Order: sequence, then structure tokens, then C-alpha cells
Amino acid sequence: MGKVLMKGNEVIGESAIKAGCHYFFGYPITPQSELVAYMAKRLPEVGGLFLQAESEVSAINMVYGAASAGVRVMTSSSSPGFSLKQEGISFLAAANLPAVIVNIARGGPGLGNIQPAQSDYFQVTKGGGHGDYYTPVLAPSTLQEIVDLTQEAFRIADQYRTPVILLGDGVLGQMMEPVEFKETSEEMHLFEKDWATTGTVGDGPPKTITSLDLNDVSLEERNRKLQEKYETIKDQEVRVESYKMDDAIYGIVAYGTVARIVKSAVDRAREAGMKVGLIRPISLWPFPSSYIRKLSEQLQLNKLLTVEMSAGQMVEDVRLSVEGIVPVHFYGRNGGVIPTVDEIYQEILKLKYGVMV
Amino acid sequence: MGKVLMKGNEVIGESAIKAGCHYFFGYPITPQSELVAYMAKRLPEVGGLFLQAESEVSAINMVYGAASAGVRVMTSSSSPGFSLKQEGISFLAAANLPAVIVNIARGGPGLGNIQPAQSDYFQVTKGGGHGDYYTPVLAPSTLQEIVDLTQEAFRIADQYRTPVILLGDGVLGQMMEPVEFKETSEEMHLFEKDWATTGTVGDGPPKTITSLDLNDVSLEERNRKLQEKYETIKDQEVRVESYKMDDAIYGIVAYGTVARIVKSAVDRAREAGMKVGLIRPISLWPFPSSYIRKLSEQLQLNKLLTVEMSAGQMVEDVRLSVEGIVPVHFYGRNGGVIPTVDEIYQEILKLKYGVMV
Amino acid sequence: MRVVFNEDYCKGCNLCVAFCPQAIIHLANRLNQKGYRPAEVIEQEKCTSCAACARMCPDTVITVYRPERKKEKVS
Amino acid sequence: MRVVFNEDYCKGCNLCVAFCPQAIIHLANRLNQKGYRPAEVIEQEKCTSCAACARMCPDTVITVYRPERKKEKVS
Amino acid sequence: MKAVFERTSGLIDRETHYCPGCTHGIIHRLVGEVLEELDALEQTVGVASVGCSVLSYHYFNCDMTQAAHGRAPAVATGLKRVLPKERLIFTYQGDGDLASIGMGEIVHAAARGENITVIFVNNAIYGMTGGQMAPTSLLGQKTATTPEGRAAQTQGLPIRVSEMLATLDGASYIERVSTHDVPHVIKAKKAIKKAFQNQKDEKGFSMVEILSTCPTNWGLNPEESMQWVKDEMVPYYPLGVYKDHSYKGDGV
Amino acid sequence: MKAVFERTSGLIDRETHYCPGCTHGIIHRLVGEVLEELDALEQTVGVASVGCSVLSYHYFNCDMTQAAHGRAPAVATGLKRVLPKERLIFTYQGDGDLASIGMGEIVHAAARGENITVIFVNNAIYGMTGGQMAPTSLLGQKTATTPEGRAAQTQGLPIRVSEMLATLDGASYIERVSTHDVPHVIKAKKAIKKAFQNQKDEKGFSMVEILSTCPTNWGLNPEESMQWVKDEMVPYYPLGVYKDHSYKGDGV
Amino acid sequence: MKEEIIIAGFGGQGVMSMGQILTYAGMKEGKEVSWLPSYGPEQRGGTANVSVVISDKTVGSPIIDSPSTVIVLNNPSFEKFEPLVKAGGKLFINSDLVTKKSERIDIEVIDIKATSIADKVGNPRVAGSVILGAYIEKTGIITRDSLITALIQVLGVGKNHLISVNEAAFDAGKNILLENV
Amino acid sequence: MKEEIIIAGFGGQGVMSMGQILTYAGMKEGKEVSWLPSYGPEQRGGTANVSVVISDKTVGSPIIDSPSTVIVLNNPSFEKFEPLVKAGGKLFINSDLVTKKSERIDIEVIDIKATSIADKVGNPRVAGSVILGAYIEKTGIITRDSLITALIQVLGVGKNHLISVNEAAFDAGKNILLENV
Ligand SMILES: Cc1ncc(C[n+]2csc(CCOP(=O)(O)OP(=O)(O)O)c2C)c(N)n1
Ligand SMILES: Cc1ncc(C[n+]2csc(CCOP(=O)(O)OP(=O)(O)O)c2C)c(N)n1
Ligand code: SF4
Ligand code: SF4
Ligand code: SF4
Ligand code: SF4
Ligand code: SF4
Ligand code: SF4
Ligand SMILES: [Mg+2]
Ligand SMILES: [Mg+2]
Repeated sequence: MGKVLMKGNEVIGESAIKAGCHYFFGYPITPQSELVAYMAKRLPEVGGLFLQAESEVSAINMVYGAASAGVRVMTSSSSPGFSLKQEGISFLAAANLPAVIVNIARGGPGLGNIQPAQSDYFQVTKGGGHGDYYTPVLAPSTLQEIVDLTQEAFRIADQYRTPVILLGDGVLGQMMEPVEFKETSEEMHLFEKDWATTGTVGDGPPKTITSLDLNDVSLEERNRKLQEKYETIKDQEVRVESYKMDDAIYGIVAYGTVARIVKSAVDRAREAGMKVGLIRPISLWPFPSSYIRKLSEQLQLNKLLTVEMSAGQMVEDVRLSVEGIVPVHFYGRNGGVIPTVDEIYQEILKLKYGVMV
Repeated sequence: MGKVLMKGNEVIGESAIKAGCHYFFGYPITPQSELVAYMAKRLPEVGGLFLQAESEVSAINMVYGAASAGVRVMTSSSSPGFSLKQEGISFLAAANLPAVIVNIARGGPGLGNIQPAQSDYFQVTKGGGHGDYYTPVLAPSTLQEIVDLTQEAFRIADQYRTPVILLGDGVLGQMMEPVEFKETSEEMHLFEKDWATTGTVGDGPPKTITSLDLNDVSLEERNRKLQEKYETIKDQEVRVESYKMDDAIYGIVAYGTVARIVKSAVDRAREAGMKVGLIRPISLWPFPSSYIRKLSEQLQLNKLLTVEMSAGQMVEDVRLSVEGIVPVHFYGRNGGVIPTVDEIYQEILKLKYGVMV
Repeated sequence: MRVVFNEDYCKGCNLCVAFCPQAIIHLANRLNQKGYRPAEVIEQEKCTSCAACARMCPDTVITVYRPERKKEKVS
Repeated sequence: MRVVFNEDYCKGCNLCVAFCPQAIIHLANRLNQKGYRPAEVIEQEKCTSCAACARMCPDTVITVYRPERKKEKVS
Repeated sequence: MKAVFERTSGLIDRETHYCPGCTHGIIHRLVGEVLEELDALEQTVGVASVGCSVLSYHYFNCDMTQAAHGRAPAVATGLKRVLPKERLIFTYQGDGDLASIGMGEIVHAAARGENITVIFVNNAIYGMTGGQMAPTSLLGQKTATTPEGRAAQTQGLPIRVSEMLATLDGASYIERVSTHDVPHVIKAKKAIKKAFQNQKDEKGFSMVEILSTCPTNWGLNPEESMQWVKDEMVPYYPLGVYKDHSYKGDGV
Repeated sequence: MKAVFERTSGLIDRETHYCPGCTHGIIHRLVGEVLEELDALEQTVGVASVGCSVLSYHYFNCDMTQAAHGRAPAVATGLKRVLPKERLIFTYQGDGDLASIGMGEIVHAAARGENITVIFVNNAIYGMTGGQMAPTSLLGQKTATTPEGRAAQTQGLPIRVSEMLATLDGASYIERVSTHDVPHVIKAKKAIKKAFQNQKDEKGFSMVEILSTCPTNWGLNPEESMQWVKDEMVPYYPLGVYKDHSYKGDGV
Repeated sequence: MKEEIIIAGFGGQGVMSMGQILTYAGMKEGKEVSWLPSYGPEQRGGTANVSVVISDKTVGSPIIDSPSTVIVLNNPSFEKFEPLVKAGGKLFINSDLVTKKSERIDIEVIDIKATSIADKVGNPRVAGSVILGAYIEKTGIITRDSLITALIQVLGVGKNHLISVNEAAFDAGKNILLENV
Repeated sequence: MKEEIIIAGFGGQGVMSMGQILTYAGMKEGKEVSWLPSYGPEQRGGTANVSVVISDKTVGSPIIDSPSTVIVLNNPSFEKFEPLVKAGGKLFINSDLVTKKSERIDIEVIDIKATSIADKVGNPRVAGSVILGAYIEKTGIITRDSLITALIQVLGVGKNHLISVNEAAFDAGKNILLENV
């Protein structure tokens, strides 16, 4: 397959279809509407189904139903709409149902605006809904990476029976870049879904999918299993890219769109002779904590700088990773403002010349 | 006023009324239903209004409307219902509207059960909704403290124009204990609400309450102001109790119901000659980070143990506070199981005799 | 026996009692394992097998039988 | 002038043009500050002050006047 | 002796957690019997809602999924749209679940003509949470949240869900029945059967609203409760067929 | 010369962000005029919803609160229940906002007989987000999410909101009007006036559904759009009064 | 002085009110008290229990791990709570309803045919009060007067016709204990 | 080689498609490219701009701080983007629509009466293509062939009757530049 030029939102859609996801339930919201429109057009062509739900709440619960039936299914939204899905996501997690949920985040809080932002980090990584659960969160930084990570999102969802979040922002959703798709994935058939409620026809006693457990002891047992699963995911599914970190004295931590900008800033700083590199978490949960800690324990690493389009969210995970071994600085922009290469370059200079941020 | 014996949920209601809150919009859910029932009975008696909303989503938006009109107003729910309020809370925070929201948390995730839990910590302290916002969170541990903190919640809400969360659990909500109410508060009249949309009658040009700002630069400016406000709150509104920490070698961090149990365990350990104490965060956000850090920097403090009815949530804030200065251990129960005095005592022994948790 | 009660499921709600056209169902004076006074019929022969009781029982306690008619056997 | 256009608000949507019973409104050939061709009436005298245009204008561009009737002045 | 009335295989042989005399039990039985009679148990996936019937997955002898409060129609939609069309999907919902928090979901499922069967148990109260007002609570009815009785001025008027949904073109079959005596129980079963048959025939959205009791929260004994349904509920919620027409024709 | 038609003081003197020819502008004007004529601007608090009219707080010359998507009736309820009863509260909502995500809120506001005025702008599409299907989109209508046209089999049938809400006892006044030509615009204004007068008279929930255009997303010019309203929308959404009766009597 | 009491039985047996009466009575006497209910999934029927703490010092945990006293009104409650009574503690049993027997020798077991006794004083439903009467007689934790005041409070105006029969039940409970001694 | 281009104007002036054509053309030539739109709050009308990067190396940030080329089609866009052009960069102006003049001396300003020219070749709406023609002539960043291929792709089957007039516009743009030189 050759390269094609597509919008990020559309790339998500096509990748999902290629991953065997033929069902999509969604509700329009900027800046992810192109994904909904794409699915509306493409899914019938592949014999799948697109359904516009009456709300985000409904959409996530339709996903719950479809996931109960054992199919690969997706929904997507943007920040305020994502908040409305929190109850449903907690239910999916509790009921061990696989699904992929896209959040193309925008400026908040409240209605905010439709510019790109990364201020939903807490909401997606700490389990914005109630109860002890996590969802794996994948944060691509290029459209080509969307292709890979969308497929991975479905694999992780099925393998661990968990909802998985694909986190982007308005830039990634609406930009175009050449991408190359893989052949349709066959791997989905590896996951047998004998737990699905598809009717008992010829396969034994009735099955039940529920997250209710009125007994505290058995609910604790359920939670223990959930936590065990999360430990396995933490063990197996960490993804991180590191760029020019080998001899770095300063490390910048950034993900998604911001990581691209940081890369340019790192290049510029390298040209100016500064030993600086980029650590790009790709899985935001599980967070690459031990990776970052290991780097920080290396003698030459001196300072970390976290750059986000937020008031400072991922930086907490960075601090938790290094526990004071190296100082962690923060630079953030907000409300849809995208940090420029130059701003970040200035921040790198500050790291070097000791101006505290 | 003498002491009366009441259920925790009812104490919240009566305290709110005494704090001048005459409006309540809610939706029933166990284990907070007594609060809703109490308000339904009492508010008409004081000339106020109780309205049962059609859902939690509706309830929080009715609160948004009432808060827009400048009155003291409250809603309450429990975990799954609280998740549904996240969009609305983000809107309240973004629009700078004061309101008090009660979460009497229960076992999760999903439908879970109706036993007490503390697994909504992330959801309430990290801004479970979208965008960069925080809500002050107060976590009482006795019914008498509910009286004080409910009043404080309204004060903080009005003073900073922010939604405030009162976090409890099924034990606090449903237990009875003697409480003494203060006289009706007059302090609410200190807060002039000239921003309220009450009709312009005789007071100038139209006012607008909104959280929308399509321009990135001005939305960033809004966010900057919000963050500034949060800094002031962090500065002014930290609350923490410390119990037998003066000479403690081991510190246990716990809040709410669990803190009571820990107190008994601390007493038992003290009787056995162990130098152990309790640090009880009362404001979960702002978290008493510098307080805990200061204690940790004292030479004699050796280890911290966080005990929660969760798989480990507040423990992250404890770790962020001490940044590796002292090791932070964790003990948690889950799904509505309440840790016993004996269990915690055993954990204290482990701290002392070096068995790692 | 025309009506048979799965006594352990009975919650003593009295609905079968109220709806039996023959008024032959009563709550027994003992308690079942759940702590309820279970329904019972002493005068089974008065039962018409109308199944009103079974239809109104919320707990599927009741099975109703009808004696096979002689005629049928003959034919 | 019977009809006056607040030209800067006009978006050249053509609705006034379409609904004027006298067919005297046209879009001008210049662009206003927003980049639209604004509506205008040359033959003001043909206007009946019926206000159809104003009622159909989504952008409250139009004010309509009616010459005070002689009669009234006399009375 | 021939059994003229036996426990249906549509229900799992197990005690229920319902209060003594609660008609949820009767309605469970009717659904179980219908599924058995239609030989549909293996083809059926039920959706339990949040209310006293939340545990209904313990009772129905078919695959069951438990939905969040109010969202059963959305969950059912998800199931129906991805499973083979022979599968029968039903929701079992209380009035708080369906008519309060879940109003958006039920209206839209009906408008979409979603080919599912909805068993709507209207007992004019929130049973599970301890007797709060439902959108269907009657004027004057005392509940935990209307201690002085529901008043039109404050709480508005009870919603007649069947009448409302019947205005939607997408809805195919809507009937209101009751469980307060034997003839009505028999009628209720017929309606339930039709609502499932409709789904088999792909006629679209079918709902049976069933007037039901809540002795516990009404503060009445089971017999009095039956009488209350008859005397108070039926007059405000007239029984009958509100819609019986499929825009999809007789099967598609 | 005497001005026979002037800009109303009910609107702030400011350009709007609406597309050329969009009838949101006409409806704004009507609401502004009515509030001016009722001398109610100082007494009024409006609730802006999420849709193209989200910025309507820039235009109405009265206090305004901006609600989350679909929740305007709940926000209005909050305002109405705590403010002095002379205050007039209205919501201004699109069809996506009111009839899709906000269905629960509008049904319950109506059932409660909430004494507010709802201006419901039905343009059969989601304008703001770029032309997706609304619950009111017509069969066959092509939208961003129904590229082949809305099909009953998949997307179900358009919801006639006025007819549906009229079945609720709590609703006092419901009328559907249009803006596609001068006489209809005049009628629309009358209906809006009545809906506010009703609130003054404390008659309870009043809603005016106004058929409106979206030239941009319909892919038609403004004139063609007016024609489309007349030819396509009016037949499916018949104009008229659907409810005019207050259970609260003539004022309370 | 600290009493940690668990009362357990079927829902509807008055378990919660028994706990409330004790709690009120303790409060009236200036003691620190707490009351904590626990319900099963059933709305009616099913099991329920209540934990009451009466103490001279501030009540730490209202949750009781090892009760000093347990009162059981049905078999499932016996099974659940009998093992928890702390050594030296007391177990009160309504032996009309509980058929199980305790084999523990480190606790004091008090069997009372409370329902029969209650029936005799006029109402089988006041069996709980019979046990409460015995309980205060045994432990002396609160006075009969406080118990009566608390009873009146808990019954409320609506049910004050039930005061005297409960009073009689208290005394019957007290007496049966004295007889047994 | 790296070109960072911002094209800005009113919505509806074809800004987005102009960007797409360049992006496609770059891709066809094997370059690394990115395209990023930005809209104002209005659905129709209002301002819009697009950022296009064409480069030999992987595109880092698709967001452009200091463009090497800016193309402006209305006054507000001129005001916003003229100051951003990087020193030594180029500013293309449709001087039929933009009345402002640049006073910068560190950049190259190319004024083109694109609408008039487009009108002449047959359709005033292809003004954008006139400027694109001039742009590739000026920068040589992509060939005319690639531009045409891209144009065909972007127009799609529905609008391929517009190919020739756009082609003519490209050439007119190229020529006007040659003339001016
Ligand atoms: C999101 C959410 N809100 C509230 C609840 C609490 N809740 C559980 S059941 C119920 C109402 C049940 O009433 P109904 O649907 O009428 O069923 P019934 O018990 O009467 O059969 C409520 C409010 C919940 N579980 N989840
Ligand atoms: C919770 C949430 N979901 C989705 C959106 C995105 N959104 C904004 S406006 C809109 C639809 C607007 O359509 P309508 O109400 O018909 O108004 P119109 O623009 O047609 O006037 C949507 C879905 C949002 N802002 N918030
Ligand atoms: S079958 Fe009929 S007659 Fe026999 S016991 Fe039951 S109700 Fe009575
Ligand atoms: S109706 Fe059923 S549960 Fe009720 S008493 Fe009769 S047999 Fe028992
Ligand atoms: S007032 Fe009437 S006649 Fe005059 S311009 Fe307007 S529409 Fe035409
Ligand atoms: S209707 Fe109004 S906006 Fe449209 S062209 Fe006429 S004056 Fe201009
Ligand atoms: S609470 Fe009411 S509805 Fe629920 S089981 Fe009991 S009687 Fe039935
Ligand atoms: S998008 Fe449609 S509804 Fe929105 S302003 Fe434009 S024409 Fe009006
Ligand atoms: Mg109910
Ligand atoms: Mg619309």
C-alpha cells in the first residue's frame, strides 16, 4: 500500500477499520467530528455499522452493549463529551469489557474552546470515573503512529479485556500528513471471547456481564483481580520513545503534539551545542516511570523539564517517577495556545543557565 | 444548643441549612439517600426548596443555574452518580460559580456496591472532568466535623467562587453520633455576588456567565486566573490534623473514616510502646504537602504508611509530598471492606520490624 | 395433591390466599427457613386447579395439578 | 429615504432582495468591510414601507421609515 | 395428575431477593414463560437495569448484561446492532430507571425504531433506593422525597410514558397492562408475548408498560398494594394499546 | 418620516457570527422585540445553549447564563426556582441540543410544568459542529453523518418534539411556527410573545418550536433554504398550537 | 469503660431501633456513643446488623472488630457473629429463634426465650426490648431510666402507645436474668 | 530544503484547498509534508488559515512560528501574518482584496491582483491558483506537473470540469511574475 494524505481523525477511523473494528457509536463534537463523519461513510462500505448516538452517555453505553457481544467497537469524543463518558468507562473497566475510546482533547475547562490541549491528562490516566480502575492510554505524536497505536489499542483491549483510550488533540486530529496503512490485521481472531453474551445457542449455561457485587468481600476480590491485571499491563505495555538522550544532561518530557515541537527545539539546542534530549511517553498509562527513573539515576542527567499544553498534569507522574533524584521543571501553555519551538528553546536555555522556572 | 443524635447524611443537610443553603437539587443514590430525604423534609420548613432532579447530570446543572443566581446551593451523590456530574463540575469551575457538592463514596468501579469506600480520591482531587481545574475537597472524619466543614465548604465556595466537594463514605453518611450545631451563620452575607445573573433590574448592563472562550489567548488568560486562584487556595486553605506525631518515628497518613480506625490503632501501638502517630489530611485538595514534607524532613521520622479504602490513590500525593525523603508504604482495602484496627496495628508492626509491604 | 408449594421459596405474602376463589389457602403457623409463615392448603380436594394462586404468586412457589379426566382415559 | 441599511452588518444574504414585494433591493457591486456585497435600494420612492425586507433580514440591517401622512399633519 | 401450572424453565430455579408480595416476581415469571413458549431462551440476551431488578440476571435463564442506571436501551441497542438478527434483546427497567435518568435513552431507542423489547415496570416509586418519588409517582403520593405528598406546583405532573412514546413514529408497539389480579396478569403475558413476537418479526421498538406494586415503600401490605394499583394507578395510567403499527411493515 | 421598523433595544448593537441568511438572526430579533415590548429586559435571564447560538449572550440585551450542551432546561430550572418570581427565564436551544443530548432535561422540565419559556430552533441539523444529523433531520436528508441520506432502517424516524411534549400534563403552551416568509415570521413573533406572557401569568412550561434554516450545512443558498423549510420541513412538522392549557389555571 | 455491641437479625426485627435506644441512652448519660447500621441487599427481610459503641472516651472507630457484646436474633447472625465476641465478652441469644448453640467457653452466653416472653407481656414484636432489659441488667452500662427516655425518643410521637409494653418487656428481660442467676 | 507556508484569508476563499494542493504536490515529489488548518468561530465567513510544511527531512512541528512564505487574501490576515514572515522570507498578497501595504524591508513582498487575473482567465474564484502559480515559479519548491496532479486529486471527480480553468490560473500567475521581473 502506498502513502496517502489524510486527516488525523480519518487516520484513526481507517486504522480502526483495518484493525477489524466494524462498529462505531459516537456523538459529534469538534475537533473530532471528521472521525465521526469518516466512520459514517466508511463503515457501511465494509459491512459495518455507524450509529450516531443521542449523547456521549448513550454512545459509551452502546459501546458497552456491543462490547458485551464480543465485537471490536469504538467511540470517540472530545473533552466535555469525554467527561460525560466517565461513568460508562468505569462500568466497562469493572465489567472487563474491551473497547477503544478516543479523546481528541480541546481547551477547557467547561465549554472552553476547540483548540488543541492536553489538559485531560488526569482525566484519562487517573481514572476520571469512580472506583479503582485505570485505562491504558496511548498518545500518538504523528499520523503514522496513529496507524500503529490504533491497532495496538484494540490488541490491548482484547488481550486484557479493558477499555483503552487513544488520546490526541486538535492538531493531531485535524492535520494531514502522509500515512501508510498496514494490511488488515488478522490478530484479532486470536482473542476468543467466550465470555460474551451472545445468546447461549449451543454453548452452555447463561452468561452474565455485570459490575455489581453487593458483597464487600467478593467485590474486593474482583478489585484484586483488576489490580493484578493492571500490574501485568504495567509490566508489559509501557511504551516510550527517547530521542538524543544518550549523552543528555537535560531531558525534556513531552507527549503527543508537544513532543513534535520539543523535538524541533531539541534539534535547535543540539545545534547550539547543548546536550539535551527528549523522553516521549507513548503510553501515558502505564507511565514509563522506571524508564525515566533509570535515566535519572544516570549520573550525567541533571534536570528534567516537562512541557505540556496544560497547567501541569503529566509533570506529577514525572515527579513520582524520579522522587527527587533530579529536579523536575515545568513549562505549560493553556487554553489552546500551542507552545512554539522558540519558547521551548528558551526554556532549555533556562535549564542550562540556571534560571529557575 | 444541646447535642443531638443524627445520621451523618442528615448532619450534612442540617449544617448546610445552618450555613444558609436553602436550595438543594439531587438525585437519590445509596448511601446518601438520607441526605436527599432530609432536605426534602427540612427545606420547605425553612422556606427553601428541595427539588429531585431527573438525573445527576440534571441536578448539577440545576445547581449551575441556581449558583448563577447567586444563592448558596448544594447537591449530593455517590460514586457512579458523581461521575455523571463531572462535566457539570468542570463547567462550574470554569465559570467561577460557587456550589457545594457532596460525594458519599461507595465501592466501585462500575455499579460496585453500596459499602463505604475511598476509591473516588483521584476523581475528586485531580479534577475528574476535563480541563485544568481543581475543586477544594474537604474530608470530615466525625459527624461533629461535618458540622464545621460543611459551613467551611460554603465559605470557601463563596470566597473563591469555586465548587467545593465534601467527601464522605457510607460509614460517615449512615452512622449516628451526637453533634452540636452552631448558630445560623451570618458570614454568608459577607460575600457580595455582583456577578450573579439575577436580571439587570436597576443594576447596570447585562451580565454574562459563561465558560466559552473561542480565542486561545484569552482562554489562556482565563486559565491563568484560575490557576492563580488555586495558588491562593493552596496557600490559605490547607487543613490537616496531626495526632501523636510530635515524637513519632512512624507516621500514618489516612483521612475520613479510615483515620478514625487508624487513631485506635495508633493508640494501641502507643500502648505497646511504639512511636507512631497519625497525619490526617482534612483538605484533600489542597493537599497538606508541605506539612507532610516538613515532618518528613525531621530527622526522627522514619517511614510513612498510607492507609486507604482504595487500591492506592492518596498515596500518590503523599509520595509527591515527600519526594523520596522517607519511604512511603501503603495498605489498602477495597470493595467496601473496612480495614480493622487490628489489621492496621499489624501494618504498624511491619513498619517497625522491617517487613516490607 | 392439586396444589403443591415449594415452601422454602414462600415469603408469606398472602397474595395466593387473597386470590384463591375457593379460599382454601392459609398461611401456616410455622416459619420456613427464611423466617416467613409459608402458605399451605389443607383441603386439597376443594381445589379446582384454577391456578389463580400460581398466577398471582410472585415467587413461583406453586405448582398446580389437575386429575386426568376419566373420559380421556377411556377414549 | 424609506429604507436605510446599516451596511456594515449586511452579509449579502439576499433575503431582503427575495422578499421585497417591490423588487427594488439589490446587492451592490462593492464589498463591505466584512467582504460581502451589501444590499441597497436605489429607487427609494418605489418603496411602500411594508418592512418585509426588515422582517426577513437576519442581521437587523434595515430600518424602515414611512413619510408622515399629510392628513395627519392637517388634523 | 397432570401439571396445569409449573415453574417455567425461563427462570433459573432460585429464590429471589424481592420483598414479599412484590409483583416484580410475577413479571419475571411472565417474561420467563414467554421466552420459553417462543423457544427463544437460547437466542435471547437480556439487559438488567438499575433498580430492584438489578439482580434479574440471577433469575432469567438466558444471557444477561447489566447496564448502568437508565442506560439499558443504549446497551440493548449496542447488542442488537452487532448480533445476528435472530437474537432477541430485551431490557427490564423500572420507572426511575426508564422515565427519569434514562428518559433520553428510551425516547431515542423508540424514535430509532430500535428492534428491541422493553419491559417497563411502573411501580410509581424508586424501590431500590428506599422509596423516593419517581416521575410516575401520583399526585399526593407520599414518598421519601415528597414527605407531604407529591404536589403539582413543585414536582409537576406524573409522566405517562406510553402515551408519550406512542407519538413517536419509530415506536411500533406500545401497551400498558397491569398485574393487580388474575385476568390482568393473563393480559400482561399476552402483551409481553406480542412484544417479543414483534421483535422476531422485525417490526421495531416494542414496549410493555406494566403497573406493578412496591408494598415495602408504599407502606401497604401486598393485598392492599394490588388494590392501590387498581384504584389509584389505573385511573391515571389507563390500560390499553397505545400503538400497534410498524413503519417497517410486517417484517422487513 | 416616522420609523416603522427599527432595531429593537432587546438586542445589543453588535454584528452576529451567524452565517449569511441564517434565520437564527430573525429569531433573535423576535425574542428581543418581544422582551422589549413586554418591558421585560431587566427582569429576564436567558440561558444560552450549545449550538450555533452558544454566543447568543453576546446579542440578547439581558442577563445571560451559558449552559452545557443539552442542559439549558436544568440551568433554567435552577435559576427560576431561586429567583423572585417576577423574573422571566428563557432558554434558547437548537434541535441537537434540545432533542438529542438534552431530551431528558426538556421532557422533565415540561413534566414538572417548569414556569419557563423555551425557544426551540429546529433547523433539522447540527449547525455548529458542521452539519451532522439531528434527531429532527428528515428522512433522506444528507448530512455529515448520513452521507447517503437519513434512512429509517438505521437512523429511525425524525422526532416531532412539540407533539411529543404536548402529551405531558405539565406542559402548558406548545406551538410550532416557522420563519420562511413574512406572514410566518409575524406569527412566530406572536407565539414567542405568548410564551413569555404565559410565564408572567405563571401558567407553567411554554415552548415555541421554530423551523429555521441552515444554508451552510444544507448546501443551499438562503432563499432556497426558505423554500426547503416550506416544502420539506413544514409537511413533516405541521405548524400550529399543540397545547394551550395550564393545569395551573390562569395564574396561581 | 467501653462497650462495643453488635445487634444482628433479620431486617424488620427491630435491630436498628434496639441499637438506637442504647445509643440514645448512652448519650443521655453523657457518654460518647456511635451507631452504625449495616444492611443486606434486600429491601425487606434479609439480614441486618448494627454496631453501637458506648464509651467514656471519644469513640475512635465506629466499626467493631471484636465486640464486647453480641445480640443475635436469628441463625445466620449467630453464625456470623458468635465467633467475633471477644474473650470475656457476652453473647445474648433469642433462643426462640436461634437453634444453634455456642460452644465457646471463653465468653458468657445468655439464652433468652425473648419472643415467648414478649408474647406474654403482650406483643411478640417487643422481643428486642426483653433482651435489652436483660442486657442492661447484666452490664449495668446504662440505667433503666435512660433506657426508657431513649425508648420514648426513638418511638416518637406516632408510636407512644407502645411505650408501656416495651417497658414491661424491659422488666421481663431484667427479671428473667435475675431468675436465672 | 524546508518551506513553511501559511495561507490565510476569509473562510470560503479556498485557503484550505490551496494548502492541500501544495501538500499533495510535495508528497508526490517524495518530500515530507504536513498540513494544518485553523478556523475562526464562524461556520461561514470569518477567517481561516492553513499551515503547510514541505521538507526534505521528517516534519517536526506542523505548527509554524516563523513562516518562510505567507500568502494573504484579506486585510485581517495581512495584519496577523505579515509580521511573522521570517527575515528573507516571502509575502504573497492578493492586492485586489488587501489594501494594506507592507513596510518590511527584510522580506520579499509579491503583490498580485489575483482576483482580476482570475476573472480574466474565466473565474474570479480561482484567484488562489493564480497565486500558487506565482508561488511555485518563485520558489521552485515543486513542479507545475506535481501541482496539476495535486489539483486533480484535491478537486476530486465531482469537480474535474474546473481543472482547466485552474491550470490557466496557475500559468497566469506564473506569467505575471515573469512579467514583473
Ligand atoms: C447513576 C446512578 N444514579 C443513581 C443510582 C441509585 N439508584 C439505584 S436504583 C434507583 C432507582 C430505582 O427505581 P426504579 O427504576 O423505579 O426501580 P424499582 O426499584 O422501583 O424497581 C436509583 C436512583 C445509581 N445506582 N446510579
Ligand atoms: C457535551 C458536548 N457534546 C457535544 C458538543 C459539540 N456540539 C456543539 S454544538 C452541537 C450541536 C449543535 O446543534 P444544534 O443544537 O441543533 O444547534 P445549531 O447549531 O443547529 O443551531 C454539538 C454536538 C459539546 N459542545 N458538548
Ligand atoms: S388452584 Fe385455584 S382453587 Fe386451587 S388453591 Fe390455587 S387458587 Fe385455590
Ligand atoms: S403468593 Fe407465593 S409467596 Fe405469597 S404466600 Fe402464596 S405461595 Fe407464598
Ligand atoms: S419596506 Fe417593503 S417595499 Fe420597501 S424596500 Fe423593504 S420590502 Fe421593499
Ligand atoms: S437580508 Fe439583511 S443581511 Fe441579508 S442582504 Fe438584506 S440587508 Fe443584507
Ligand atoms: S422495594 Fe418495592 S419494588 Fe423493590 S423488591 Fe421491595 S417491594 Fe419490590
Ligand atoms: S451553521 Fe447553520 S445554523 Fe449555524 S450559523 Fe451557519 S447557517 Fe446558521
Ligand atoms: Mg420503580
Ligand atoms: Mg440545529
